[in-house]
Amino acid sequence: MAEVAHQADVTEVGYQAGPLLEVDNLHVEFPTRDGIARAVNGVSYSLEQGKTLAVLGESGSGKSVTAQVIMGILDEPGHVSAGEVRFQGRNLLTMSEKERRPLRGNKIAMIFQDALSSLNPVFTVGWQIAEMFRVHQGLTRREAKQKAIEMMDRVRLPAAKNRYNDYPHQFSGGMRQRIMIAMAIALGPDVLIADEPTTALDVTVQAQIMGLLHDLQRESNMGLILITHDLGVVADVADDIAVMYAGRIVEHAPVHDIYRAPAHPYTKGLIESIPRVDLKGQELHAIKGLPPNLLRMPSGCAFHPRCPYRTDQCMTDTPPLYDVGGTRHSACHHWTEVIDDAR
Amino acid sequence: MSDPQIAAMSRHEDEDRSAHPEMTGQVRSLWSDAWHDLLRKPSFLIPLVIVGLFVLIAIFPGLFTNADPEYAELSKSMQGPSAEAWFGYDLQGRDVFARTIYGARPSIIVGTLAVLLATLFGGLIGIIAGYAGGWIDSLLSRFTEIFLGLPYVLGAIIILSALANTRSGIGSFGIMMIVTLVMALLGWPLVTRIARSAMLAVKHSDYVQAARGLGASPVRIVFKHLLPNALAPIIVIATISVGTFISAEAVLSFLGIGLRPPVISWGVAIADHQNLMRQAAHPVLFPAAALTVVVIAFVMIGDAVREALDPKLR
Amino acid sequence: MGRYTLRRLLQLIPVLIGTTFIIHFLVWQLPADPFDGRCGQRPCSEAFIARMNEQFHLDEPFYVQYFIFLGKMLTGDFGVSFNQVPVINLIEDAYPNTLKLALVALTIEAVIGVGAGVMTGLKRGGFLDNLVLVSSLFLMALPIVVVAFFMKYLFWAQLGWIEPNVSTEVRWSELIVPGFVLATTSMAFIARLMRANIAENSSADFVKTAKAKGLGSGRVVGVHLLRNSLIPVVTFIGLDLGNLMAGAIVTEGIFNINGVGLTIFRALSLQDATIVVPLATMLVLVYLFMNLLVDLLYGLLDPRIRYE
Amino acid sequence: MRRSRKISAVALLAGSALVLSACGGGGEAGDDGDSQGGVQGGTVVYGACQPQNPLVPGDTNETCGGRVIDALFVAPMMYDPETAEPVPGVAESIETEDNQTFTVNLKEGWKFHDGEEVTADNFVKAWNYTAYGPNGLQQAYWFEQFEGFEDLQCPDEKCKQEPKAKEMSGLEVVDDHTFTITTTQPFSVLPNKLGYSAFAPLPDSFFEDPKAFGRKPVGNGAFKFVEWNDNQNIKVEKFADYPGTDSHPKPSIDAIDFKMYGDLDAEYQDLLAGNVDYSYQIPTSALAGEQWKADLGERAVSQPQGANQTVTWAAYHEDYSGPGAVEFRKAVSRAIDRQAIADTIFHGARAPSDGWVSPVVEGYKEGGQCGDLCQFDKDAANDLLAESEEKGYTPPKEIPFYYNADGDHKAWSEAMANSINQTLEGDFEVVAKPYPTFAEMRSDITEKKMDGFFRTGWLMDYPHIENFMNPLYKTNASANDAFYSNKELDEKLEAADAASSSEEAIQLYQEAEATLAEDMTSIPVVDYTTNAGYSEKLTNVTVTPFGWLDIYNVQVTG
Repeated sequence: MAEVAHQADVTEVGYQAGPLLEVDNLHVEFPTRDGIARAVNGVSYSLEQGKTLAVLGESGSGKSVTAQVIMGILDEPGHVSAGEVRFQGRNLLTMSEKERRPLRGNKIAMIFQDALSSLNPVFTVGWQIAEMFRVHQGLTRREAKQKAIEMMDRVRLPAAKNRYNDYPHQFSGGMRQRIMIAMAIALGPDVLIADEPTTALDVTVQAQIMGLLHDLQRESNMGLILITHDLGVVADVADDIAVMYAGRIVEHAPVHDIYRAPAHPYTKGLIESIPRVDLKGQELHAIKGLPPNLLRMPSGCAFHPRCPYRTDQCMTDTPPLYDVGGTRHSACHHWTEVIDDAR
Repeated sequence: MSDPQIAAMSRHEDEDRSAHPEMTGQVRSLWSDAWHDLLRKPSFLIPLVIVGLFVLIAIFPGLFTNADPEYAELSKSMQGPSAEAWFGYDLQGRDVFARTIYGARPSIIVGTLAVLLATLFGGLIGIIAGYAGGWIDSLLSRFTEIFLGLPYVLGAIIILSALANTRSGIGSFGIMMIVTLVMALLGWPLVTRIARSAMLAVKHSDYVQAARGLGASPVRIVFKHLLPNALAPIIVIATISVGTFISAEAVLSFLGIGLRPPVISWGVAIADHQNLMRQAAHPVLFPAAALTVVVIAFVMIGDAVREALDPKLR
Repeated sequence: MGRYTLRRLLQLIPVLIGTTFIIHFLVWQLPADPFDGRCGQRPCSEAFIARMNEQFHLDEPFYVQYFIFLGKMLTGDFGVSFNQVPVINLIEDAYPNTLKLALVALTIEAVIGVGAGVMTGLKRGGFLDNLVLVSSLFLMALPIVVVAFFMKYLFWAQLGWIEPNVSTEVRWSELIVPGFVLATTSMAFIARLMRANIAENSSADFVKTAKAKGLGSGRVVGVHLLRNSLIPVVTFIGLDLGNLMAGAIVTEGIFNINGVGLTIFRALSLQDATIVVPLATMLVLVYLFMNLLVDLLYGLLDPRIRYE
Repeated sequence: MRRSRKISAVALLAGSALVLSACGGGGEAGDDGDSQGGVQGGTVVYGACQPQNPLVPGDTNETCGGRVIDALFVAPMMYDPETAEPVPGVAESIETEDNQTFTVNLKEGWKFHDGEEVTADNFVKAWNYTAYGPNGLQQAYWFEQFEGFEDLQCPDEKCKQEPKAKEMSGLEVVDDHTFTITTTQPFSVLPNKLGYSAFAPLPDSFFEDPKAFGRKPVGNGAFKFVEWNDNQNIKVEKFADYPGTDSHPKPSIDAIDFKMYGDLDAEYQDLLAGNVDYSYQIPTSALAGEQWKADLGERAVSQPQGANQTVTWAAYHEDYSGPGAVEFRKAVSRAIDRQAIADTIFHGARAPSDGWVSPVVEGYKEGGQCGDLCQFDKDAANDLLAESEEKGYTPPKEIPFYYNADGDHKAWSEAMANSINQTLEGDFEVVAKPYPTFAEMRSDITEKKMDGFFRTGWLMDYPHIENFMNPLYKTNASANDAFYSNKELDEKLEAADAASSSEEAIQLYQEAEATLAEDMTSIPVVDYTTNAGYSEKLTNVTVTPFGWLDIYNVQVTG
């Protein structure tokens, strides 16, 4: 830890010791015809250099929206109503677009779930990677091409040179995601946000991509935010896990703690729904009920309609993020029972 | 005029279909959703009311005016609007309001009938070509392209000039039918193209393959799966075309080769009086306004239907 | 691609034969005898009719006439009109004018249509957006004659910026207003098409990627968004060239431009099929080749399209 | 569109003939024309249209080409620019004793534009060529009265066999500057006719390559051909060796640019903008509300023209013949409010007709010969209708009135139909029905297929009452559209043709005209008025009774 911080000190002038990236009490709202949808409701998490934070949750839980806020690419009409996002101590949300743009792609990069639709279909992949160098570093076309081919090699794309002029649709899914990654890490960002990077891929390819991400992170010592709905893929790569539900973090803990003993009934449900080899023959648990409607959020704990531990208190009081010990937190009034059950 | 837009729309439409074949699976909800959607949209309801009004005028022109549209008094020629004649008098001294009212019927009949014919014929050919494939498709496609190769204005002028023989005393109905048939003749190939590609997209979609795999009879496949799904783009193109066809009819009438007396036509009224605009504009203004309103209303309805039925924009 | 082009070209042959046959048939066979009214109030002398019939092979069955015509067209012989003017002269005079007019119209519709479409597509729901939506509806619905008279009245009679008619030299600058008139409908349509494309693509994933890459909004819109949204518009514009050329009749008439449409229309009213058929055939050729070109262009613009 | 409709209307109005009269300068004597110290030089831009035939005098039968031919060629006679009286052209004199053999004496010193001298041979060869059937020229019929014309016509329909002769026996060259014409019957107005452009001479170069000549004509007139850009313009320039005549002096201007328009409105706007110097037609848009007089001021010219508009009955059709039909036609004639139509529909561009002959021609009888029958009177019209019913005539329920839609005839046709319908109280209706083209209408007219009444118009070929009688009403005449046959009329016309003096001839023609009121198969409606305008650049402007600019005396200033 100390070493890492020291390194950062050297590389970044004016960087004050502390987490690389912090999301602090973030609120995001989407005005709609039927009312305001509160997609993110006071989310806080932080990311250290060289670490991997997995953000877990169902679709609509606010995990991708949070990532888009960090990148500054939130779609209209969504907007941040409160909170801060600090990168190396500076609040990104109060920066002007002019100050912020150089960070995007350069310091904080992002890859998306569907590489086919995320890559521009009408430009060659090489061109799209080279664009990073040309725009951010002002390289000439030839220099940028050279660099882009290097990056393509780096993400282990076979015959990179020959495929520089190919279009996205000419690649397989896994290859496309490698190209996205090459593009994202082209400029050596400090933070890489991977939004469901393997969801659309075959299982075997998933593992390759996760492996690649993991390797790259170690090589360049960047912070990685891995957004996923699949608890299974993060076990081997994540350091910490933040579980989100209905726009809030419901549990935040180091990865081994969570697997060992989840402190929130939702986390518990997620873990139980992973098919496991050692529990062969047993019934697979699914969390009952549906994710909440963001326009008509349940009172109290948003999870209570689906929660087996529900009490009257859950229906009225919104649970705070209880300190569960160590670096663990859980937003459940009954977290003690949940942990006990798990053990 | 009408032709290029429709062509491009159709191209657009083609893409949607082939790019999202899975969308066609949700046909029933699509139709009912579209309907519910439309009923809530002012951009659909307002033009619908306008079109409704004009259809009413077309059916019962006598409800809206007592004046005889053919009664002419030269002494009143070109007199401006007054309490007696709201829209004034035309060159022949006829009541412009009455003529504007009576002009609705031919416009609407020709526009809708031409679209109907073009859609039925073009749709049928397109569906057959798309469903049958193979040499039937090739043959029908080449046949369609021959007619598609005739640009709209040029084709209409040539055909109408060739057909414009009055001797047989064909009367109002005959005149309208000739114009209708020519417009349908030039309009059907577009519908064919759209119908064919819609059919192709649906035919290759997973659920149709599945139904086939499960041993559904061809008849069942056609009526249960293919037709309902292929119909949406055809309906969209038909709705939009009504407006553009009415506009096209007016231009042909203006050129002197479309509708003509004894049919009372807005396009003819504009052509007859555009020379006199420096003297008085009202004999041009009112029919032109009526024409514009009707066309806008139809185009807006078409646009709303397209939005409702086009899954991509929802 | 090469094989695809070849196949398309081969497919064009029956279409061309079919279309020209239809035109030939309609123009030559349907109307009354072309020489009925040629000699004014008196009937034409039999000698005159005999001379003309022989010169234009009118005594042959119509399919023979058609093949004679086709054969001549293939060798580049457009024949002479009833008044013995080589039709190629008319084509040489009229074609450049119509082409120029269509190109001006194309430029105007592309610039204004794309501009308006991009602006409104990026900022939907605003005042400008509604203005463009409403005005484009109007432009699409207004008969072209109304637009033409209005523009001429405004720019000539009121402002005095233009001459009432295009001169015989047909200078580019003189074609701006007629071009605008000719372009109105397509312009409105392009604006709407572009707006829809921009709106659709601006929420597309690859635009998000472009933003995430840290590109300036100018580059995001100007390179990534525009390039994709332009594809359908470019194909539309390509197809429109043929339409504009064939549809310029009204505009050519009102601004006295000696173009193809006007020449055809005049020839039709004089029943001179010798002029109508070759000129219409030339228009159809342009129209069909533009269609083919657009199809091929589509493949270049959108690499996802593959030709079997 | 509109443009071409109007043009064809004008161009074909008269059917066959137009008279090119560009002859000019009546009032302004003086050898070199510009005696008034006017400015020499300059180009007149003349509003025009694309000729429909090669530019050969014997093949040009419409005004678009006629106007150009008129500048390029001079016939033996010419017509005075102001009065349209025949005056000498290339001919020094035309002498006859029996009105059947005419001796034409040509002036010396006239040259073609290629330098060849104009001799008697040039006339005789040109006329024989025009009349020769297998050549199929449009104006062949002008030589019908010449002896030997029949022998030059094709013996069979398809012209497979050669005609008996190649030269008319009625033409004989006496010497280089004298030739004689012999007609089959006495024809007193022949010299009058010889001003028409079909009688122009042709140079030897024509016979070498008639086709090329038609695109690049070589004439003997005051202007020589420069270039012809189809549908754009035809340019001609002053011919230095043109000798000039008293009435048609050497022109003051250097060149004429016949600029073609597809649309009268466009032409008119260019006239206002100064891009056109002379327009011989003002569009309806400007006539409406007298707008053009406000626009042009003194430069607006309005004067009678040698053309009229009649309607003709298909009296051969069973529906329109029999006892009482004549009274019915008279009733219809009295039910047409000519004055209202002239004022309202034509905005003064036409005047109500009072007879069958244009008021501008020699032989027009003051007050007209139609009398009350051409006066609108509702009661009188209904009385006539009642009379016709008494005699047992029942008109069909629907009476079609045909007009051609490619001319500007719709408005007045409808107005006339309305006027008749609203005046006559009978159980029938007149319906104005358009033929798409003049050609198609002519075809049905000449094939005797009409089943109602229809518009007929006549633009004089030459300014003489004879031109409004013989071609139109004589039995089997070429433009007798009603297939009318009246023995008394025929006799009067023959007598007039053979009359020994001009006065006597006119008297007889007028008597013939008067007989037309008996049957009313042709009903006069309106007479044409020339409405022309010219630019500020032109001075000394005369507009001829044909409606054309006097190009010999006009001057360009500024």
